[in-house]
Amino acid sequence: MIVVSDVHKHFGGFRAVDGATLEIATGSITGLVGPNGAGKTTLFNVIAGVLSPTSGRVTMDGEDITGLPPHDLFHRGLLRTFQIAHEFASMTVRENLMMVPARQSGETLWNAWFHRARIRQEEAALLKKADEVLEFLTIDHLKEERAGNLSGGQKKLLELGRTMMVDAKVVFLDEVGAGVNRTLLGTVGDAILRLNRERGYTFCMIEHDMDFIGRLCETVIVMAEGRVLTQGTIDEIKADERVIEAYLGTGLKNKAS
Amino acid sequence: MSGSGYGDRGNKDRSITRPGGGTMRVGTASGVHPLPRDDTAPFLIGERMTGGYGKGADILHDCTIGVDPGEIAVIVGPNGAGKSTAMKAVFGMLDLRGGAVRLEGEDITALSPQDRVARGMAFVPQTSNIFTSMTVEENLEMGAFLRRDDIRGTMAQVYDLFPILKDKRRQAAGELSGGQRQQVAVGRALMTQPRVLMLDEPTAGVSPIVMDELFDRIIEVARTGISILMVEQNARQALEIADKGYVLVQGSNAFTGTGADLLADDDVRRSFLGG
Amino acid sequence: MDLLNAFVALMNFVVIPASAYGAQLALGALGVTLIYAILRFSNFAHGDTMAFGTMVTILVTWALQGAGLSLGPVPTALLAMPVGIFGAAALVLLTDRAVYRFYRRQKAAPVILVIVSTGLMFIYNGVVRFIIGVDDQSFDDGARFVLSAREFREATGLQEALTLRTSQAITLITAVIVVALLFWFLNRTRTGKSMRAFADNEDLALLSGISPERVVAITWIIVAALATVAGTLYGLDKSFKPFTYFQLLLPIFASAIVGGLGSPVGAIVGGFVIAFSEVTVTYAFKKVLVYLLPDGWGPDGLVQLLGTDYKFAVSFAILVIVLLFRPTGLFRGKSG
Amino acid sequence: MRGVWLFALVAALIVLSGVMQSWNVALGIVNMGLVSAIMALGVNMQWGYAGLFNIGVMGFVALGGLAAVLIGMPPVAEAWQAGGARLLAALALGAGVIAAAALVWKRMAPGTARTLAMTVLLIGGFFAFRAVYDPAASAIEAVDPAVSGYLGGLGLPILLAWPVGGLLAAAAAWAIGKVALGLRSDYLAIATLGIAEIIIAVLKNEDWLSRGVKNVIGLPRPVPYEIDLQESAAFVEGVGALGADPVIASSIAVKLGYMALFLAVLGILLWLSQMALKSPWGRMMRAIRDNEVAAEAMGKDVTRRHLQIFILGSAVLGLAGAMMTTLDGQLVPTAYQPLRFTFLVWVMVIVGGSGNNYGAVLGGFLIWFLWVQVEPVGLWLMQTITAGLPETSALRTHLQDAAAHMRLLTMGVVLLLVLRFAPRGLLPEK
Amino acid sequence: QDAGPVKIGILLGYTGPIESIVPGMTASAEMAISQINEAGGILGGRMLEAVRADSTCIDSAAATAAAERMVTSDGVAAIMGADCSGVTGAVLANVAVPNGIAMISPSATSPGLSSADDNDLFFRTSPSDARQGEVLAQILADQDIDTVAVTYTNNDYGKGLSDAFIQSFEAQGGTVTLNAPHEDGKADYSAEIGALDSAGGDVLVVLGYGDQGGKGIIRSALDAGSFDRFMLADGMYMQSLLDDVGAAMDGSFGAVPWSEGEGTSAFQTLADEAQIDAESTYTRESYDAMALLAMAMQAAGSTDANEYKSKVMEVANAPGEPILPGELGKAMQILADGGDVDYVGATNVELIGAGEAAGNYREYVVKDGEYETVTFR
Ligand SMILES: Nc1ncnc2c1ncn2[C@@H]1O[C@H](COP(=O)(O)OP(=O)(O)OP(=O)(O)O)[C@@H](O)[C@H]1O
Ligand SMILES: Nc1ncnc2c1ncn2[C@@H]1O[C@H](COP(=O)(O)OP(=O)(O)OP(=O)(O)O)[C@@H](O)[C@H]1O
Ligand SMILES: CC(C)C[C@H](N)C(=O)O
Ligand SMILES: [Mg+2]
Ligand SMILES: [Mg+2]
Repeated sequence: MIVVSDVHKHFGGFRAVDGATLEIATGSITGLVGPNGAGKTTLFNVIAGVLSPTSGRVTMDGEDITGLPPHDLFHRGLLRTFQIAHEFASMTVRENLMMVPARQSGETLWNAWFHRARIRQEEAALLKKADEVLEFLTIDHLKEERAGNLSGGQKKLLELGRTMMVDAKVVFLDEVGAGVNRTLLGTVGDAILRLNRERGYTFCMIEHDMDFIGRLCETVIVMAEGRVLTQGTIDEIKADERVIEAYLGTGLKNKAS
Repeated sequence: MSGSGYGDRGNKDRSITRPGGGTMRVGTASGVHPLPRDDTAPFLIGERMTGGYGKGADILHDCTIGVDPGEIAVIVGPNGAGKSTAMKAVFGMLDLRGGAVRLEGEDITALSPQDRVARGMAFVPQTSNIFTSMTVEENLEMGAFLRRDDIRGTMAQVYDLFPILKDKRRQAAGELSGGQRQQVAVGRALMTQPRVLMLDEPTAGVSPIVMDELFDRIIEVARTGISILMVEQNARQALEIADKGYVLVQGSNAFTGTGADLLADDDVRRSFLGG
Repeated sequence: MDLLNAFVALMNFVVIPASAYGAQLALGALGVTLIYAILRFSNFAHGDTMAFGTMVTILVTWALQGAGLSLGPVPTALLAMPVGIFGAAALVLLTDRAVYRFYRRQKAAPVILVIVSTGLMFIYNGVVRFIIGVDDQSFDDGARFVLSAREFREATGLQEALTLRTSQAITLITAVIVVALLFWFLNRTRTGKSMRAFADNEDLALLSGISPERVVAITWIIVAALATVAGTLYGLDKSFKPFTYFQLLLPIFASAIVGGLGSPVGAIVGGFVIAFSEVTVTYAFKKVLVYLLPDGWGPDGLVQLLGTDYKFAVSFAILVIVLLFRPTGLFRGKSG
Repeated sequence: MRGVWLFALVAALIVLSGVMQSWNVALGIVNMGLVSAIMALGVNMQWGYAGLFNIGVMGFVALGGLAAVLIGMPPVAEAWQAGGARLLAALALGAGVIAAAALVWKRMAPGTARTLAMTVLLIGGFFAFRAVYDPAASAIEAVDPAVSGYLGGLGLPILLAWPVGGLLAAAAAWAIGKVALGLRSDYLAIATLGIAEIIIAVLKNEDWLSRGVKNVIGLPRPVPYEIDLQESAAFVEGVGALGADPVIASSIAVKLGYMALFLAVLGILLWLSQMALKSPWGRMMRAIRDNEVAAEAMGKDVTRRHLQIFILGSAVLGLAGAMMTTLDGQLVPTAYQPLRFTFLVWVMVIVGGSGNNYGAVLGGFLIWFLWVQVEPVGLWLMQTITAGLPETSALRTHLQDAAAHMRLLTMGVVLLLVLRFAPRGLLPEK
Repeated sequence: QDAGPVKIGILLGYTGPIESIVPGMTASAEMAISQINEAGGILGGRMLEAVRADSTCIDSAAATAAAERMVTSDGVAAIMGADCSGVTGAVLANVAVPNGIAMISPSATSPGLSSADDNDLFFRTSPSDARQGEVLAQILADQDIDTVAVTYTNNDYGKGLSDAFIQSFEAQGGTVTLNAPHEDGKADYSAEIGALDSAGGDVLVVLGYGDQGGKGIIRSALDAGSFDRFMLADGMYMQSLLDDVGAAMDGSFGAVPWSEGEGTSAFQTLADEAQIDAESTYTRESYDAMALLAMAMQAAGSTDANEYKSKVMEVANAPGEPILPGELGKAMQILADGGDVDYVGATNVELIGAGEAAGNYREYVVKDGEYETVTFR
């Protein structure tokens, strides 16, 4: 369980996150929604150790993880994707995935020089896994392509793919759906569900696509102006006046003629 | 760009910094003849475009997209289908190996992007579409760079459209949230008072309320006689307001029709619109 | 206690020389910073661009002197400077067309441009030495001093002298004018703003109808002007020798970086920070203290933090310290 | 394949200069080429693998050179007596002050109090240090300043200086890396440049250490002296049988000796680098280079990896520096110029192809060859151009005098040409 | 091989901080060669041939490479040079000693070279700076000046000379307020002058190069009004300095290796004929250095340094027939006949110790833009 208690993050005088308190239950898929600029990404960055909070605490399974560096959190099983894709542009798509798993013995120079056989074995296993993930994401034809040459949506898929390379405990997804084709997004949703059910991943996802959120998340947290506005099931949220006013709106006013 | 090798590893895609000139340009030199002039053709059309990045393989194959004044044309398709590429091609940021781009019947295939801006075309790219180090207001001013008249009116309209921007007008655009940046980007394009507005996934990452608002505005803008050409992954909403819809698959036109037609087509819905 | 003498000594040996040097560094650093901000690379050929502009100025100065023209107490070189600027601008525009433009079109990585500029540095360097030779060239004329040591002592009767060379005075005045002009241009004019937009996001600038080639050309012209002015002032104040201009590159970069690469204000502040730190840290404060303290209290030692042998290292030490506390320079320059 | 051709081309160029000029010249180029290749490997590790922009190459190379003195030269007993112990005490004191300051910085809460405490500690420490250090240094420097005036070295075999040079550079890199690696590219670059300048300033001015600008000459050699070979009957007989002149043969033999040593070092380093680059370690490094934020989020400890590669690359530079000083037989601090040691090595890496080890080696050889040969070629060119002009023509003398400067110009042109036609270097990364 | 010309290297700084005095040095050395060749060469008719190379004066690596090329590729039998102490020491240790080649330097004056590990291959026709330091200190003593500030060019020569000077000066009770180095080739010396001025002193002793940092220092000092008299060492002696700085130099003084007598005037005449400026520093020493090399080879009957190195002292010093400049042919004849010579040359050559000139200096003062002799020491 991830517990965020009274986290503040200020930029100069601006309070991007202003006292956010929330819980993400182990094994759940929790949605995080809210208007643009509500502080969702900033909160993610605080949890994932990219930004240090102005004040407040974040704990994971009771352990204080506030301010730990991202690589440390990764080793504790906390993964995240980026809203704006962060691919390794000059490496191939497949290498982008193969680099992910932690504690590869080949990442030590000593082994790279003197235990080459062991590395070869590990690499073969990694390669197989990476190819499976790519196939799943329908971009296996691009495995030798430089990741920098992918289309916007393909990069998003690659972001997601990285989280599938390891056994994570908690995965934070920052708008993986934005820019991804809806049909494919359906498949991605299936994958998330499967990872959640079969492997027990906990997910927390920022998303603006209510259908997608509705399909996956038991709990939805709504943020606005740096705080949690409300929390509930998708139906409760959709019915909440404040949420409609601040975030959902009432649909298109002008229809095309 | 993959072929040139001058790049930074990990450099962002700067394929649009390619004014004029290029390796393969349609015209007398390459031996491809401009297509015959056709007065019934749409106001802006990229016709039978074929081409790719740098010396790499073709990404577009005989792809055609077009739009008429006051019309909204929407391009949908799977990731990597070549939608963004097609937009860039229409805006002249890509070297075509075949086909032509015509505005008001005139062949503009050889024009540089900034000349196209001068002809009344505006484009909001999918990524890095704002001046991060400049304030929101300066971003808008830069949108109006080629205009010599008073821009205050237009700016007020943009602020009306996206009220949050007015609050943040003195803030560096790079400090905005994802959705806010998107709004700045569209605002900047509107500042040119274009005749054609090209948008590459303008609603990616914006909240539902802003998306609706944005679509509303796009309709309004279209009603003033401006042509709108946009790529969308929020395809259902987009096609609802579209006069024309194009489905691209692997660089070619797979389906073309009115927005309603496409929405009604089972195949299209299942394969591209998420059921 | 002799406040006046202490003050004069400090002015004479610290404030005035450091100000003039600082102004020269600032002008040089402005050029470097502009290239960095707008064309996005560290231009290692800048020192030699300065040398080239100065060389043209010198040649014209000689011609003018030969023709018997002069500006009275003001150095003739000021009259020749516009031609020098023109020459330097021609050189850099030509270079841009022949070299940089190609890489720009290829969207080459900044490091490639840095290395290309190293190549150009070699070439400019060779050309300058080829034309004017490797030696010191003197081209200052007119009155050497606004205020000379003897005059000052005679006039005031003080033990210490305050001297102000014409070149120092001109340096300070010109620097102020040039900087004011530059800032007005960048922040107030449309062209200036479009340059900032281009610096920020080249692709998008294009989509706003800003012509990159025009921005680039204007940038180079401004840089050439700054380089020539800085070089000429430096040459007037110190001496002209191609190799020294190459060496100037290091303090100039140090200035630009202390201030924050890409930030014009930073470049100016950086220039003065470097110049003053070089002079103060190695200045022996003994004399000043002797004047200030009561008789007999004066220090025996020199009260010098570091020997002048470390002068060069000092500016870098300052630089490193500044960077440790403000990793992108005093004025938050761009990075990477 | 392209690589094979290019290496063959460089080899041919060197052989050609052997035939046209002399084998001594050619071997001289080969030896410095080997050293340059190692330097280029070092820079390539930092830039090519990890994207660290280090332009303080010169400083690390100089530290290697210092190691050669500290290991190879015999100790100066008198100087040790005069102030050795005191000097060591001063250095220990200095290190203690810095450590204490670091401790204060770590332990105390941020704020004015901390800044103040640290400043006071540092300034007080500085004066205390000077009080102990200054007399010790002057006592040492007063010992027969014309020939020694320094502490001397350990008098150990000079080959030992090579790894020690690497260690010295690595230690410096560790210290620099700890403080400066957080900086972004251009800032890191200038910080390293600054630190290199400081290292050189210390070498130039701290006479007790390595005689400062008075230079240390006559370093011991790992290979025999020419004169000994010439005097050895066996050698003279041997080369006599080959019909060679003993003087020339002796100097060639000496150079071949160096070459064998250098080749062995380069070979080992190249193998290690290749293995590292091709392994998951190399992949991780490239990922970090491409996108630090993402690599960090993928569990890679970017800071530590940067430090690691910075230290490794610098150690290689130090090693090369020690080798070069051994080859030169002297430590001349004034010879460490950024143009020669930093820019030139960078040119080698970029022209060779950054990220590719073989590219770095190729660049090392090619650029060094050009650096040496461009001067005579320029001279020849000028003579040819001016051949038609009358002896007394002012233009002719001007042009011929200017020939020496053509070296820089030609270097520049070559560089631009290579970059134009092989933008990612002659042997690009993949 | 025994019939061809005998090559002798001339290794001087054609570029670098003393490039303005090197042409004169080369010309006089080559004048010695042509006189010998006109008189029939050495070793029974073999001609001498000069091979020039650039020592750069400061870049030891470049100088070593140049010397190495002379020895291995041109096959010189001896080296006349190098000029500046730093590069000379380097060439000696790295090239001359390993290859067994003798060197006679006309101008390397560092005291360290007296005790360098040279296998007896190194000589010089100029005195050690240990001597110059004494002379400079004496000049100050004679003028009752007891506090001075010192600045030296930051290299082997400057540092060595300042060490020697300060030692003598302090031994006689003088005070050095500050001993500050300066780098050559910089454009700005205000920091150095600031420190020197603050330290104070009656005169500023400048131990540098007259067309480099030394000149810059003097300029800066005059501009800032901090010193108006300077004491100059050998590296500062050049007309160009007086021409460039102008009237403000009047009253400054210094010393330069010099000699008078028959030999000097004979050289003067020869130099005038050949349009060489005999007054320029180290021209005489260069002539003598070259002459000594040739005579030593002749005396040994060999071009092998191991054989002729022991002859250098013999031909330079008594006993024997005195030889003046211009009489080199005669000397060769005497030596060929098995006689002995005592070379006087242009500088009254008298090699002492490990083979260096005993050292006479001319004390001068600058008056009306000219060097004016005060006395000889
Ligand atoms: N580095 C920064 N400096 C100043 N303000 C910032 C910075 N980063 C974010 N902000 C501000 O913080 C607020 C929250 O930004 P954040 O990116 O967290 O929003 P978000 O909820 O993720 O929105 P979106 O759905 O649009 O991505 C925004 O108003 C933004 O302008
Ligand atoms: N700069 C580039 N260089 C080379 N290939 C590229 C480049 N940009 C995109 N591609 C390739 O072109 C194809 C089409 O890309 P494009 O960006 O047009 O897709 P898209 O339809 O816009 O997809 P998305 O919906 O994901 O944005 C992709 O397969 C991609 O790999
Ligand atoms: C030519 C001279 C100025 C050289 C100087 N005497 C030296 O030893 O370096
Ligand atoms: Mg966000
Ligand atoms: Mg796209």
